[in-house]
Amino acid sequence: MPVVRPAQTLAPDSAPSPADLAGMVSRMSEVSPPLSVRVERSSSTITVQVNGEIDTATSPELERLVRQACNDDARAIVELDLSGVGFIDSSGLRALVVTQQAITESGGSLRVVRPSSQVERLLELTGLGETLLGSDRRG
Amino acid sequence: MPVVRPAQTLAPDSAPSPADLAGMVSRMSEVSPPLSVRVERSSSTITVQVNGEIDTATSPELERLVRQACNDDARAIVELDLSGVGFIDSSGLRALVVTQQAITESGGSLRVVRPSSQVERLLELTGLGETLLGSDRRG
Amino acid sequence: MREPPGTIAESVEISIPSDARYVRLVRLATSAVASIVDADVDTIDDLRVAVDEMCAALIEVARGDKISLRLWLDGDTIGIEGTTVLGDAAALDAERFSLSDQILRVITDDHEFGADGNGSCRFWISRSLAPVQV
Amino acid sequence: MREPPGTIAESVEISIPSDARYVRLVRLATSAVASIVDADVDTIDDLRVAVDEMCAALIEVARGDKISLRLWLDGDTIGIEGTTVLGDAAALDAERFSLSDQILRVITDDHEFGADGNGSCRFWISRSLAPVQV
Ligand SMILES: Nc1ncnc2c1ncn2[C@@H]1O[C@H](COP(=O)(O)OP(=O)(O)O)[C@@H](O)[C@H]1O
Ligand SMILES: Nc1ncnc2c1ncn2[C@@H]1O[C@H](COP(=O)(O)OP(=O)(O)O)[C@@H](O)[C@H]1O
Repeated sequence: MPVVRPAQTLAPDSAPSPADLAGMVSRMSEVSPPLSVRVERSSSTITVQVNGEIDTATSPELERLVRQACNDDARAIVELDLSGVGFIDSSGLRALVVTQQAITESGGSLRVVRPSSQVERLLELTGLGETLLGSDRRG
Repeated sequence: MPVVRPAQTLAPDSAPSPADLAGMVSRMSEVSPPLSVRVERSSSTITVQVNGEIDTATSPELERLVRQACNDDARAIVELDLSGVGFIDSSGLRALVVTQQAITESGGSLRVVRPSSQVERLLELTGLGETLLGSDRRG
Repeated sequence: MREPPGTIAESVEISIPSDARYVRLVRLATSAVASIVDADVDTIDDLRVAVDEMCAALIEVARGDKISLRLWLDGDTIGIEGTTVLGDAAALDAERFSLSDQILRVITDDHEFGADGNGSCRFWISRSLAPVQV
Repeated sequence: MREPPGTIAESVEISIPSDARYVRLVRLATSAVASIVDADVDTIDDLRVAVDEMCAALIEVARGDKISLRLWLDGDTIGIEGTTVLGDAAALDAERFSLSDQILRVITDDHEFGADGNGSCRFWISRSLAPVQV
Protein backbone atom coordinates (compact mmCIF):
# COMPACT_ATOMS: atom_id res chain seq x y z
CA MET A 1 0.00 0.00 0.00
CA PRO A 2 1.24 3.51 -0.78
CA VAL A 3 2.83 5.34 2.12
CA VAL A 4 4.31 8.76 2.73
CA ARG A 5 7.96 8.07 2.04
CA PRO A 6 11.07 10.05 2.95
CA ALA A 7 12.79 12.05 0.24
CA GLN A 8 14.90 9.99 -2.10
CA THR A 9 18.64 10.39 -1.63
CA LEU A 10 19.47 11.52 -5.10
CA ALA A 11 21.22 14.84 -4.77
CA PRO A 12 22.19 16.66 -7.99
CA ASP A 13 25.90 16.22 -7.26
CA SER A 14 25.53 12.46 -7.17
CA ALA A 15 23.67 12.38 -10.46
CA PRO A 16 23.46 8.92 -11.99
CA SER A 17 25.22 8.33 -15.31
CA PRO A 18 23.02 7.59 -18.32
CA ALA A 19 23.90 3.90 -18.04
CA ASP A 20 23.19 3.72 -14.32
CA LEU A 21 19.97 5.56 -14.99
CA ALA A 22 18.99 2.98 -17.60
CA GLY A 23 19.69 0.16 -15.17
CA MET A 24 17.72 1.92 -12.45
CA VAL A 25 14.91 2.58 -14.88
CA SER A 26 14.58 -1.08 -15.63
CA ARG A 27 14.81 -2.13 -12.00
CA MET A 28 12.60 0.65 -10.61
CA SER A 29 9.94 0.16 -13.25
CA GLU A 30 9.56 -3.47 -12.33
CA VAL A 31 9.30 -2.93 -8.63
CA SER A 32 8.39 0.66 -7.79
CA PRO A 33 5.22 1.00 -5.74
CA PRO A 34 2.16 2.29 -7.59
CA LEU A 35 1.95 5.52 -5.59
CA SER A 36 3.84 7.50 -2.97
CA VAL A 37 3.95 11.16 -1.96
CA ARG A 38 6.50 13.47 -0.39
CA VAL A 39 5.19 16.47 1.51
CA GLU A 40 7.06 19.75 1.97
CA ARG A 41 5.67 22.64 3.98
CA SER A 42 6.73 26.26 3.63
CA SER A 43 5.11 29.20 5.45
CA SER A 44 2.77 29.79 2.52
CA THR A 45 2.37 26.48 0.72
CA ILE A 46 2.10 22.74 1.15
CA THR A 47 3.81 20.99 -1.73
CA VAL A 48 2.74 17.42 -2.32
CA GLN A 49 5.06 15.68 -4.72
CA VAL A 50 3.47 12.57 -6.15
CA ASN A 51 5.41 9.61 -7.52
CA GLY A 52 3.86 6.70 -9.34
CA GLU A 53 0.69 6.07 -11.25
CA ILE A 54 -2.78 7.46 -10.57
CA ASP A 55 -5.51 5.04 -11.59
CA THR A 56 -8.62 3.47 -10.03
CA ALA A 57 -6.40 1.38 -7.75
CA THR A 58 -4.41 4.32 -6.37
CA SER A 59 -6.59 7.44 -6.68
CA PRO A 60 -8.50 6.86 -3.40
CA GLU A 61 -5.12 6.65 -1.67
CA LEU A 62 -3.98 9.87 -3.35
CA GLU A 63 -7.11 11.69 -2.14
CA ARG A 64 -6.43 10.40 1.37
CA LEU A 65 -2.75 11.39 1.31
CA VAL A 66 -3.47 14.91 0.06
CA ARG A 67 -6.19 15.49 2.66
CA GLN A 68 -3.85 14.14 5.32
CA ALA A 69 -1.11 16.53 4.16
CA CYS A 70 -3.34 19.55 4.80
CA ASN A 71 -5.10 18.07 7.81
CA ASP A 72 -4.66 20.87 10.32
CA ASP A 73 -5.13 23.66 7.88
CA ALA A 74 -8.57 24.28 6.37
CA ARG A 75 -7.15 27.16 4.31
CA ALA A 76 -4.17 25.20 2.99
CA ILE A 77 -2.62 26.33 -0.26
CA VAL A 78 -1.65 23.06 -1.88
CA GLU A 79 0.64 22.59 -4.84
CA LEU A 80 0.38 19.12 -6.29
CA ASP A 81 3.63 18.37 -8.11
CA LEU A 82 2.87 15.74 -10.75
CA SER A 83 6.28 15.67 -12.47
CA GLY A 84 6.80 12.17 -11.06
CA VAL A 85 3.50 10.79 -12.28
CA GLY A 86 4.06 8.54 -15.28
CA PHE A 87 0.42 7.70 -15.71
CA ILE A 88 -2.99 9.16 -14.97
CA ASP A 89 -6.44 8.11 -16.20
CA SER A 90 -9.98 9.52 -16.01
CA SER A 91 -10.46 8.24 -12.46
CA GLY A 92 -7.26 10.02 -11.44
CA LEU A 93 -8.42 13.27 -13.03
CA ARG A 94 -11.75 12.94 -11.24
CA ALA A 95 -9.93 12.40 -7.94
CA LEU A 96 -7.94 15.60 -8.53
CA VAL A 97 -11.09 17.59 -9.30
CA VAL A 98 -12.93 16.22 -6.25
CA THR A 99 -9.96 16.93 -3.99
CA GLN A 100 -9.62 20.44 -5.38
CA GLN A 101 -13.33 21.11 -4.78
CA ALA A 102 -13.16 19.84 -1.19
CA ILE A 103 -10.13 21.98 -0.37
CA THR A 104 -11.62 25.03 -2.09
CA GLU A 105 -14.89 24.63 -0.16
CA SER A 106 -13.04 24.62 3.15
CA GLY A 107 -11.31 27.89 2.20
CA GLY A 108 -8.02 26.63 0.78
CA SER A 109 -6.79 26.02 -2.73
CA LEU A 110 -5.15 23.30 -4.77
CA ARG A 111 -3.43 23.45 -8.09
CA VAL A 112 -1.41 21.03 -10.15
CA VAL A 113 2.17 22.08 -10.92
CA ARG A 114 4.79 20.52 -13.18
CA PRO A 115 2.57 17.92 -14.85
CA SER A 116 4.48 15.14 -16.62
CA SER A 117 3.91 14.92 -20.36
CA GLN A 118 1.31 12.18 -20.03
CA VAL A 119 -0.57 14.11 -17.33
CA GLU A 120 -0.41 17.29 -19.39
CA ARG A 121 -1.83 15.54 -22.44
CA LEU A 122 -4.83 14.26 -20.51
CA LEU A 123 -5.40 17.64 -18.83
CA GLU A 124 -5.40 19.23 -22.27
CA LEU A 125 -7.66 16.85 -24.09
CA THR A 126 -10.26 16.83 -21.31
CA GLY A 127 -10.16 20.61 -20.86
CA LEU A 128 -9.43 20.10 -17.15
CA GLY A 129 -6.09 21.87 -17.42
CA GLU A 130 -7.77 25.23 -16.95
CA THR A 131 -9.35 24.17 -13.66
CA LEU A 132 -6.47 22.16 -12.27
CA LEU A 133 -3.36 23.97 -13.50
CA GLY A 134 -4.58 27.49 -12.87
CA SER A 135 -1.86 29.76 -14.20
CA ASP A 136 0.90 27.14 -14.12
CA ARG A 137 1.57 26.09 -17.67
CA ARG A 138 4.63 24.06 -18.44
CA GLY A 139 7.40 25.88 -20.36
CA MET B 1 15.57 -3.17 -33.89
CA PRO B 2 18.44 -2.13 -31.63
CA VAL B 3 20.84 0.39 -33.11
CA VAL B 4 24.02 2.10 -32.04
CA ARG B 5 22.64 5.31 -30.57
CA PRO B 6 24.33 8.59 -29.76
CA ALA B 7 25.12 9.36 -26.13
CA GLN B 8 22.15 10.49 -24.09
CA THR B 9 22.13 14.18 -23.23
CA LEU B 10 22.05 13.85 -19.50
CA ALA B 11 25.02 15.75 -18.14
CA PRO B 12 25.65 15.63 -14.37
CA ASP B 13 24.89 19.35 -14.00
CA SER B 14 21.44 18.88 -15.49
CA ALA B 15 20.61 16.03 -13.16
CA PRO B 16 16.91 15.23 -13.00
CA SER B 17 15.12 15.77 -9.71
CA PRO B 18 13.83 12.66 -7.92
CA ALA B 19 10.31 13.44 -9.12
CA ASP B 20 11.36 14.03 -12.72
CA LEU B 21 13.36 10.83 -12.50
CA ALA B 22 10.29 8.95 -11.33
CA GLY B 23 8.24 10.32 -14.22
CA MET B 24 11.00 9.45 -16.67
CA VAL B 25 11.31 6.00 -15.16
CA SER B 26 7.68 5.32 -15.79
CA ARG B 27 7.77 6.72 -19.30
CA MET B 28 11.11 5.19 -20.30
CA SER B 29 10.23 1.80 -18.90
CA GLU B 30 7.13 1.63 -21.04
CA VAL B 31 8.82 2.61 -24.25
CA SER B 32 12.58 2.15 -24.05
CA PRO B 33 13.97 -0.11 -26.77
CA PRO B 34 15.03 -3.59 -25.69
CA LEU B 35 18.72 -3.02 -26.40
CA SER B 36 21.13 -0.32 -27.48
CA VAL B 37 24.86 0.23 -27.12
CA ARG B 38 27.17 3.22 -26.95
CA VAL B 39 30.75 2.71 -28.03
CA GLU B 40 33.71 4.74 -26.75
CA ARG B 41 37.24 4.18 -28.00
CA SER B 42 40.40 5.18 -26.16
CA SER B 43 43.94 4.35 -27.31
CA SER B 44 43.94 1.20 -25.21
CA THR B 45 40.32 0.09 -24.86
CA ILE B 46 36.98 -0.13 -26.58
CA THR B 47 34.21 0.46 -24.06
CA VAL B 48 30.81 -0.85 -25.07
CA GLN B 49 28.12 0.48 -22.79
CA VAL B 50 24.96 -1.58 -23.05
CA ASN B 51 21.48 -0.29 -22.23
CA GLY B 52 18.41 -2.46 -22.07
CA GLU B 53 17.67 -6.10 -21.55
CA ILE B 54 19.68 -9.10 -22.78
CA ASP B 55 17.48 -12.09 -23.54
CA THR B 56 16.89 -14.53 -26.40
CA ALA B 57 15.33 -11.74 -28.46
CA THR B 58 18.24 -9.32 -28.07
CA SER B 59 21.40 -11.37 -27.42
CA PRO B 60 22.13 -12.09 -31.12
CA GLU B 61 21.97 -8.33 -31.69
CA LEU B 62 24.32 -7.73 -28.75
CA GLU B 63 26.86 -10.21 -30.17
CA ARG B 64 26.61 -8.44 -33.52
CA LEU B 65 27.02 -4.96 -32.01
CA VAL B 66 30.04 -5.96 -29.94
CA ARG B 67 31.77 -7.61 -32.89
CA GLN B 68 30.98 -4.57 -35.00
CA ALA B 69 32.47 -2.32 -32.32
CA CYS B 70 35.83 -4.10 -32.58
CA ASN B 71 35.59 -4.79 -36.28
CA ASP B 72 38.93 -3.43 -37.46
CA ASP B 73 40.89 -4.61 -34.48
CA ALA B 74 41.48 -8.35 -34.01
CA ARG B 75 43.35 -7.64 -30.76
CA ALA B 76 40.70 -5.34 -29.32
CA ILE B 77 40.58 -4.95 -25.56
CA VAL B 78 36.85 -4.67 -24.92
CA GLU B 79 35.19 -3.52 -21.72
CA LEU B 80 31.51 -4.35 -21.69
CA ASP B 81 29.80 -1.93 -19.30
CA LEU B 82 26.61 -3.61 -18.08
CA SER B 83 25.54 -0.99 -15.52
CA GLY B 84 22.60 -0.11 -17.78
CA VAL B 85 21.40 -3.68 -18.18
CA GLY B 86 18.28 -4.22 -16.10
CA PHE B 87 17.88 -7.81 -17.13
CA ILE B 88 19.96 -10.73 -18.36
CA ASP B 89 19.07 -14.42 -18.66
CA SER B 90 20.94 -17.64 -19.46
CA SER B 91 20.89 -16.94 -23.20
CA GLY B 92 22.43 -13.54 -22.52
CA LEU B 93 25.17 -15.07 -20.37
CA ARG B 94 25.86 -17.60 -23.10
CA ALA B 95 26.13 -14.81 -25.65
CA LEU B 96 28.67 -13.03 -23.43
CA VAL B 97 30.76 -16.20 -23.06
CA VAL B 98 30.65 -16.95 -26.80
CA THR B 99 31.61 -13.38 -27.66
CA GLN B 100 34.44 -13.41 -25.13
CA GLN B 101 35.76 -16.68 -26.59
CA ALA B 102 35.66 -15.37 -30.17
CA ILE B 103 37.49 -12.17 -29.24
CA THR B 104 40.05 -14.06 -27.15
CA GLU B 105 40.71 -16.48 -30.00
CA SER B 106 41.45 -13.64 -32.39
CA GLY B 107 44.01 -12.25 -29.93
CA GLY B 108 41.93 -9.66 -28.07
CA SER B 109 40.10 -9.71 -24.76
CA LEU B 110 36.67 -8.93 -23.35
CA ARG B 111 35.57 -8.42 -19.79
CA VAL B 112 32.38 -7.28 -18.16
CA VAL B 113 32.63 -4.15 -16.01
CA ARG B 114 30.09 -2.48 -13.71
CA PRO B 115 27.44 -5.21 -13.79
CA SER B 116 24.02 -4.09 -12.55
CA SER B 117 22.75 -5.91 -9.48
CA GLN B 118 20.63 -8.31 -11.50
CA VAL B 119 23.54 -9.10 -13.84
CA GLU B 120 25.87 -9.56 -10.88
CA ARG B 121 23.50 -11.98 -9.19
CA LEU B 122 23.31 -14.18 -12.29
CA LEU B 123 27.08 -14.06 -12.80
CA GLU B 124 27.53 -15.14 -9.22
CA LEU B 125 25.04 -17.97 -9.09
CA THR B 126 26.23 -19.49 -12.39
CA GLY B 127 29.91 -19.13 -11.49
CA LEU B 128 30.47 -17.20 -14.73
CA GLY B 129 31.60 -14.10 -12.85
CA GLU B 130 35.13 -15.42 -12.67
CA THR B 131 35.37 -15.83 -16.46
CA LEU B 132 33.50 -12.72 -17.46
CA LEU B 133 34.39 -10.16 -14.80
CA GLY B 134 38.07 -11.01 -14.54
CA SER B 135 39.41 -8.79 -11.79
CA ASP B 136 36.57 -6.24 -11.86
CA ARG B 137 34.41 -6.86 -8.84
CA ARG B 138 31.86 -4.31 -7.87
CA GLY B 139 32.86 -2.37 -4.79
CA MET C 1 -19.90 -3.14 -34.85
CA ARG C 2 -16.62 -3.88 -36.58
CA GLU C 3 -15.46 -7.38 -35.68
CA PRO C 4 -11.88 -8.22 -34.90
CA PRO C 5 -10.41 -10.55 -37.53
CA GLY C 6 -11.29 -14.19 -36.93
CA THR C 7 -7.93 -15.90 -36.90
CA ILE C 8 -4.84 -13.94 -36.07
CA ALA C 9 -1.68 -15.84 -35.26
CA GLU C 10 -0.08 -12.86 -33.59
CA SER C 11 -2.47 -12.01 -30.82
CA VAL C 12 -1.93 -11.73 -27.11
CA GLU C 13 -4.56 -12.85 -24.63
CA ILE C 14 -4.66 -11.88 -20.99
CA SER C 15 -7.09 -12.61 -18.25
CA ILE C 16 -6.90 -10.90 -14.88
CA PRO C 17 -8.96 -10.95 -11.70
CA SER C 18 -11.64 -8.25 -11.70
CA ASP C 19 -9.49 -6.15 -9.37
CA ALA C 20 -8.18 -2.63 -10.02
CA ARG C 21 -4.65 -3.55 -8.94
CA TYR C 22 -4.23 -5.79 -11.97
CA VAL C 23 -4.92 -3.00 -14.46
CA ARG C 24 -1.27 -1.95 -14.24
CA LEU C 25 -0.32 -5.41 -15.51
CA VAL C 26 -2.53 -4.86 -18.55
CA ARG C 27 -1.01 -1.42 -19.15
CA LEU C 28 2.50 -2.89 -19.04
CA ALA C 29 1.53 -5.74 -21.38
CA THR C 30 -0.07 -3.26 -23.77
CA SER C 31 3.09 -1.12 -23.79
CA ALA C 32 5.11 -4.23 -24.57
CA VAL C 33 2.87 -5.17 -27.50
CA ALA C 34 2.90 -1.60 -28.76
CA SER C 35 6.69 -1.39 -28.69
CA ILE C 36 7.01 -4.74 -30.49
CA VAL C 37 4.93 -3.34 -33.35
CA ASP C 38 7.06 -0.14 -33.28
CA ALA C 39 4.44 2.27 -32.01
CA ASP C 40 5.87 5.69 -31.14
CA VAL C 41 6.01 7.06 -27.60
CA ASP C 42 2.80 9.08 -27.87
CA THR C 43 0.86 6.19 -29.37
CA ILE C 44 2.06 3.93 -26.56
CA ASP C 45 0.90 6.52 -24.02
CA ASP C 46 -2.51 6.66 -25.68
CA LEU C 47 -2.84 2.88 -25.78
CA ARG C 48 -1.94 2.68 -22.07
CA VAL C 49 -4.74 5.12 -21.30
CA ALA C 50 -7.21 3.38 -23.62
CA VAL C 51 -6.67 -0.09 -22.20
CA ASP C 52 -6.77 1.32 -18.67
CA GLU C 53 -10.14 2.98 -19.29
CA MET C 54 -11.38 -0.29 -20.79
CA CYS C 55 -10.31 -2.37 -17.80
CA ALA C 56 -11.64 0.14 -15.27
CA ALA C 57 -15.05 0.18 -16.98
CA LEU C 58 -15.23 -3.61 -17.27
CA ILE C 59 -14.27 -4.05 -13.61
CA GLU C 60 -16.98 -1.56 -12.65
CA VAL C 61 -19.78 -3.43 -14.42
CA ALA C 62 -18.47 -6.99 -13.98
CA ARG C 63 -20.33 -9.65 -12.08
CA GLY C 64 -17.77 -12.36 -12.71
CA ASP C 65 -14.37 -12.41 -11.14
CA LYS C 66 -12.44 -12.24 -14.38
CA ILE C 67 -11.69 -9.75 -17.14
CA SER C 68 -10.48 -11.18 -20.45
CA LEU C 69 -8.56 -9.19 -23.01
CA ARG C 70 -7.21 -9.77 -26.46
CA LEU C 71 -4.75 -7.54 -28.31
CA TRP C 72 -4.00 -7.95 -31.98
CA LEU C 73 -2.52 -6.15 -34.94
CA ASP C 74 -4.66 -5.79 -38.08
CA GLY C 75 -2.58 -4.08 -40.75
CA ASP C 76 -1.25 -0.98 -39.00
CA THR C 77 -4.08 -0.87 -36.49
CA ILE C 78 -3.97 -2.22 -32.96
CA GLY C 79 -7.24 -3.68 -31.74
CA ILE C 80 -7.99 -4.43 -28.12
CA GLU C 81 -11.10 -6.24 -26.98
CA GLY C 82 -12.10 -6.78 -23.38
CA THR C 83 -14.99 -8.85 -22.09
CA THR C 84 -16.50 -9.81 -18.77
CA VAL C 85 -19.69 -11.30 -17.37
CA LEU C 86 -22.10 -8.40 -16.96
CA GLY C 87 -23.47 -7.76 -13.50
CA ASP C 88 -25.88 -4.86 -13.13
CA ALA C 89 -26.85 -3.68 -16.64
CA ALA C 90 -27.86 -0.33 -15.09
CA ALA C 91 -24.18 0.24 -14.34
CA LEU C 92 -23.70 0.71 -18.09
CA ASP C 93 -24.99 4.26 -17.92
CA ALA C 94 -23.22 6.70 -20.17
CA GLU C 95 -23.08 9.55 -17.63
CA ARG C 96 -20.75 7.64 -15.38
CA PHE C 97 -18.32 7.00 -18.22
CA SER C 98 -18.56 10.42 -19.84
CA LEU C 99 -15.05 11.63 -18.97
CA SER C 100 -13.62 8.28 -20.02
CA ASP C 101 -15.60 8.42 -23.24
CA GLN C 102 -14.42 11.96 -23.94
CA ILE C 103 -10.80 10.78 -23.62
CA LEU C 104 -11.36 7.67 -25.75
CA ARG C 105 -12.90 9.75 -28.54
CA VAL C 106 -9.58 11.56 -28.90
CA ILE C 107 -7.05 8.81 -28.29
CA THR C 108 -8.65 5.95 -30.22
CA ASP C 109 -9.84 5.76 -33.80
CA ASP C 110 -12.91 3.85 -32.74
CA HIS C 111 -14.30 2.47 -29.52
CA GLU C 112 -17.44 0.75 -28.35
CA PHE C 113 -18.70 -0.40 -25.00
CA GLY C 114 -21.87 -2.25 -24.17
CA ALA C 115 -23.76 -5.44 -23.38
CA ASP C 116 -23.68 -8.08 -26.09
CA GLY C 117 -27.04 -9.63 -25.23
CA ASN C 118 -25.56 -12.91 -23.98
CA GLY C 119 -24.91 -11.73 -20.45
CA SER C 120 -21.47 -10.51 -21.44
CA CYS C 121 -20.15 -7.02 -21.61
CA ARG C 122 -17.75 -6.09 -24.37
CA PHE C 123 -15.41 -3.13 -24.74
CA TRP C 124 -13.52 -2.67 -27.92
CA ILE C 125 -11.05 -0.08 -29.20
CA SER C 126 -8.94 0.34 -32.28
CA ARG C 127 -6.05 2.68 -32.78
CA SER C 128 -3.89 3.17 -35.82
CA LEU C 129 -0.15 3.28 -35.23
CA ALA C 130 0.06 6.73 -36.79
CA PRO C 131 -0.16 9.44 -34.11
CA VAL C 132 -3.58 11.06 -33.66
CA GLN C 133 -3.59 14.86 -33.81
CA VAL C 134 -5.31 16.52 -30.84
CA MET D 1 4.61 -33.71 -10.13
CA ARG D 2 2.92 -31.26 -7.80
CA GLU D 3 -0.27 -29.96 -9.35
CA PRO D 4 -1.36 -26.34 -9.19
CA PRO D 5 -4.56 -25.92 -7.18
CA GLY D 6 -7.66 -26.64 -9.26
CA THR D 7 -9.73 -23.50 -8.80
CA ILE D 8 -8.05 -20.24 -7.96
CA ALA D 9 -10.01 -17.04 -8.35
CA GLU D 10 -6.90 -14.90 -8.31
CA SER D 11 -4.94 -16.20 -11.22
CA VAL D 12 -3.59 -14.43 -14.27
CA GLU D 13 -3.51 -16.10 -17.66
CA ILE D 14 -1.45 -14.93 -20.60
CA SER D 15 -0.96 -16.33 -24.04
CA ILE D 16 1.65 -14.96 -26.42
CA PRO D 17 2.88 -15.82 -29.88
CA SER D 18 5.80 -18.26 -29.81
CA ASP D 19 8.19 -15.40 -30.51
CA ALA D 20 11.12 -14.28 -28.35
CA ARG D 21 10.10 -10.62 -28.53
CA TYR D 22 6.99 -11.32 -26.45
CA VAL D 23 8.94 -12.73 -23.50
CA ARG D 24 9.50 -9.19 -22.23
CA LEU D 25 5.71 -8.81 -21.97
CA VAL D 26 5.60 -11.89 -19.76
CA ARG D 27 8.44 -10.58 -17.59
CA LEU D 28 6.60 -7.28 -17.11
CA ALA D 29 3.34 -9.06 -16.28
CA THR D 30 5.16 -11.31 -13.82
CA SER D 31 6.71 -8.27 -12.10
CA ALA D 32 3.27 -6.72 -11.83
CA VAL D 33 1.78 -9.85 -10.23
CA ALA D 34 4.75 -10.15 -7.90
CA SER D 35 4.44 -6.54 -6.71
CA ILE D 36 0.71 -6.95 -6.15
CA VAL D 37 1.43 -9.82 -3.77
CA ASP D 38 4.15 -7.72 -2.09
CA ALA D 39 7.19 -9.69 -3.23
CA ASP D 40 10.47 -7.94 -2.40
CA VAL D 41 12.83 -6.58 -5.05
CA ASP D 42 15.10 -9.64 -5.12
CA THR D 43 12.20 -12.06 -5.36
CA ILE D 44 10.76 -10.03 -8.24
CA ASP D 45 14.14 -10.18 -9.99
CA ASP D 46 14.24 -13.95 -9.52
CA LEU D 47 10.71 -14.41 -10.81
CA ARG D 48 11.52 -12.32 -13.90
CA VAL D 49 14.45 -14.62 -14.63
CA ALA D 50 12.44 -17.78 -13.91
CA VAL D 51 9.53 -16.89 -16.18
CA ASP D 52 11.96 -15.76 -18.87
CA GLU D 53 13.81 -19.09 -18.80
CA MET D 54 10.44 -20.84 -18.93
CA CYS D 55 9.25 -18.90 -21.99
CA ALA D 56 12.58 -19.22 -23.80
CA ALA D 57 12.56 -23.00 -23.30
CA LEU D 58 8.94 -23.38 -24.38
CA ILE D 59 9.52 -21.25 -27.49
CA GLU D 60 12.53 -23.41 -28.34
CA VAL D 61 10.62 -26.70 -28.26
CA ALA D 62 7.22 -25.43 -29.45
CA ARG D 63 5.58 -26.62 -32.61
CA GLY D 64 2.46 -24.51 -32.18
CA ASP D 65 2.44 -20.77 -32.57
CA LYS D 66 1.33 -20.03 -29.00
CA ILE D 67 2.73 -20.19 -25.49
CA SER D 68 0.18 -20.22 -22.66
CA LEU D 69 0.98 -19.21 -19.10
CA ARG D 70 -0.81 -19.12 -15.81
CA LEU D 71 0.38 -17.36 -12.65
CA TRP D 72 -1.23 -17.90 -9.29
CA LEU D 73 -0.68 -17.47 -5.60
CA ASP D 74 -1.02 -20.52 -3.33
CA GLY D 75 -0.50 -19.42 0.24
CA ASP D 76 2.77 -17.49 0.15
CA THR D 77 4.04 -19.29 -2.93
CA ILE D 78 3.84 -18.04 -6.49
CA GLY D 79 3.29 -20.75 -9.07
CA ILE D 80 3.81 -20.26 -12.78
CA GLU D 81 2.90 -22.85 -15.37
CA GLY D 82 3.63 -22.60 -19.07
CA THR D 83 2.48 -24.94 -21.80
CA THR D 84 2.82 -25.26 -25.54
CA VAL D 85 2.30 -27.84 -28.27
CA LEU D 86 5.50 -29.88 -28.40
CA GLY D 87 7.37 -29.97 -31.69
CA ASP D 88 10.53 -32.04 -31.78
CA ALA D 89 10.71 -34.08 -28.56
CA ALA D 90 14.46 -34.42 -29.13
CA ALA D 91 14.73 -30.69 -28.46
CA LEU D 92 13.95 -31.49 -24.82
CA ASP D 93 17.52 -32.56 -24.19
CA ALA D 94 18.85 -31.58 -20.82
CA GLU D 95 22.30 -30.51 -22.05
CA ARG D 96 20.88 -27.60 -23.99
CA PHE D 97 19.06 -26.30 -20.93
CA SER D 98 21.80 -26.97 -18.40
CA LEU D 99 22.72 -23.34 -17.69
CA SER D 100 19.05 -22.46 -17.44
CA ASP D 101 18.45 -25.40 -15.14
CA GLN D 102 21.41 -24.41 -12.95
CA ILE D 103 19.89 -20.94 -12.52
CA LEU D 104 16.39 -22.26 -11.85
CA ARG D 105 17.72 -24.59 -9.14
CA VAL D 106 18.84 -21.55 -7.19
CA ILE D 107 16.09 -19.03 -7.87
CA THR D 108 13.03 -21.28 -7.61
CA ASP D 109 11.91 -23.62 -4.86
CA ASP D 110 10.87 -26.22 -7.39
CA HIS D 111 10.75 -26.47 -11.15
CA GLU D 112 9.95 -29.07 -13.74
CA PHE D 113 10.04 -29.16 -17.50
CA GLY D 114 9.02 -31.91 -19.84
CA ALA D 115 6.54 -33.52 -22.20
CA ASP D 116 3.19 -34.42 -20.66
CA GLY D 117 2.47 -37.38 -22.97
CA ASN D 118 -0.44 -35.65 -24.73
CA GLY D 119 1.69 -33.81 -27.28
CA SER D 120 2.03 -30.86 -24.93
CA CYS D 121 5.08 -29.58 -23.20
CA ARG D 122 4.77 -28.22 -19.68
CA PHE D 123 7.10 -26.06 -17.64
CA TRP D 124 6.30 -25.34 -14.07
CA ILE D 125 8.00 -23.39 -11.30
CA SER D 126 7.16 -22.42 -7.76
CA ARG D 127 8.80 -19.80 -5.63
CA SER D 128 8.02 -18.77 -2.10
CA LEU D 129 7.78 -15.04 -1.43
CA ALA D 130 10.52 -15.26 1.18
CA PRO D 131 13.95 -14.52 -0.33
CA VAL D 132 16.05 -17.55 -1.25
CA GLN D 133 19.58 -17.55 0.17
CA VAL D 134 22.27 -18.12 -2.45
N1 LIG E 1 -23.48 2.12 -22.03
C1 LIG E 1 -22.51 2.99 -22.26
N2 LIG E 1 -21.88 3.58 -21.23
C2 LIG E 1 -20.91 4.43 -21.45
N3 LIG E 1 -20.48 4.77 -22.64
C3 LIG E 1 -21.09 4.21 -23.67
C4 LIG E 1 -22.11 3.28 -23.56
N4 LIG E 1 -22.48 2.88 -24.77
C5 LIG E 1 -21.74 3.53 -25.60
N5 LIG E 1 -20.90 4.35 -24.95
C6 LIG E 1 -19.92 5.21 -25.51
O1 LIG E 1 -20.54 6.43 -25.76
C7 LIG E 1 -20.47 6.73 -27.11
C8 LIG E 1 -21.85 6.81 -27.64
O2 LIG E 1 -22.05 8.09 -28.11
P1 LIG E 1 -22.24 8.27 -29.65
O3 LIG E 1 -22.27 9.72 -29.89
O4 LIG E 1 -23.39 7.39 -30.09
O5 LIG E 1 -20.87 7.56 -30.14
P2 LIG E 1 -20.25 7.56 -31.60
O6 LIG E 1 -20.46 8.92 -32.15
O7 LIG E 1 -18.77 7.22 -31.34
O8 LIG E 1 -20.98 6.43 -32.27
C9 LIG E 1 -19.74 5.63 -27.80
O9 LIG E 1 -18.56 6.11 -28.34
C10 LIG E 1 -19.44 4.59 -26.75
O10 LIG E 1 -18.08 4.32 -26.54
N1 LIG F 1 13.95 -32.52 -20.78
C1 LIG F 1 14.58 -31.66 -19.97
N2 LIG F 1 15.39 -30.74 -20.49
C2 LIG F 1 15.98 -29.88 -19.71
N3 LIG F 1 15.86 -29.88 -18.40
C3 LIG F 1 15.07 -30.79 -17.87
C4 LIG F 1 14.39 -31.72 -18.60
N4 LIG F 1 13.65 -32.50 -17.78
C5 LIG F 1 13.90 -32.06 -16.60
N5 LIG F 1 14.76 -31.04 -16.64
C6 LIG F 1 15.25 -30.31 -15.54
O1 LIG F 1 16.42 -30.95 -15.11
C7 LIG F 1 16.27 -31.33 -13.78
C8 LIG F 1 16.36 -32.82 -13.71
O2 LIG F 1 17.43 -33.10 -12.93
P1 LIG F 1 17.13 -33.84 -11.55
O3 LIG F 1 18.43 -33.90 -10.85
O4 LIG F 1 16.34 -35.09 -11.84
O5 LIG F 1 16.11 -32.73 -10.96
P2 LIG F 1 15.55 -32.65 -9.49
O6 LIG F 1 16.69 -33.01 -8.59
O7 LIG F 1 15.09 -31.21 -9.35
O8 LIG F 1 14.40 -33.62 -9.50
C9 LIG F 1 14.90 -30.88 -13.33
O9 LIG F 1 15.05 -29.95 -12.32
C10 LIG F 1 14.21 -30.28 -14.51
O10 LIG F 1 13.84 -28.93 -14.38
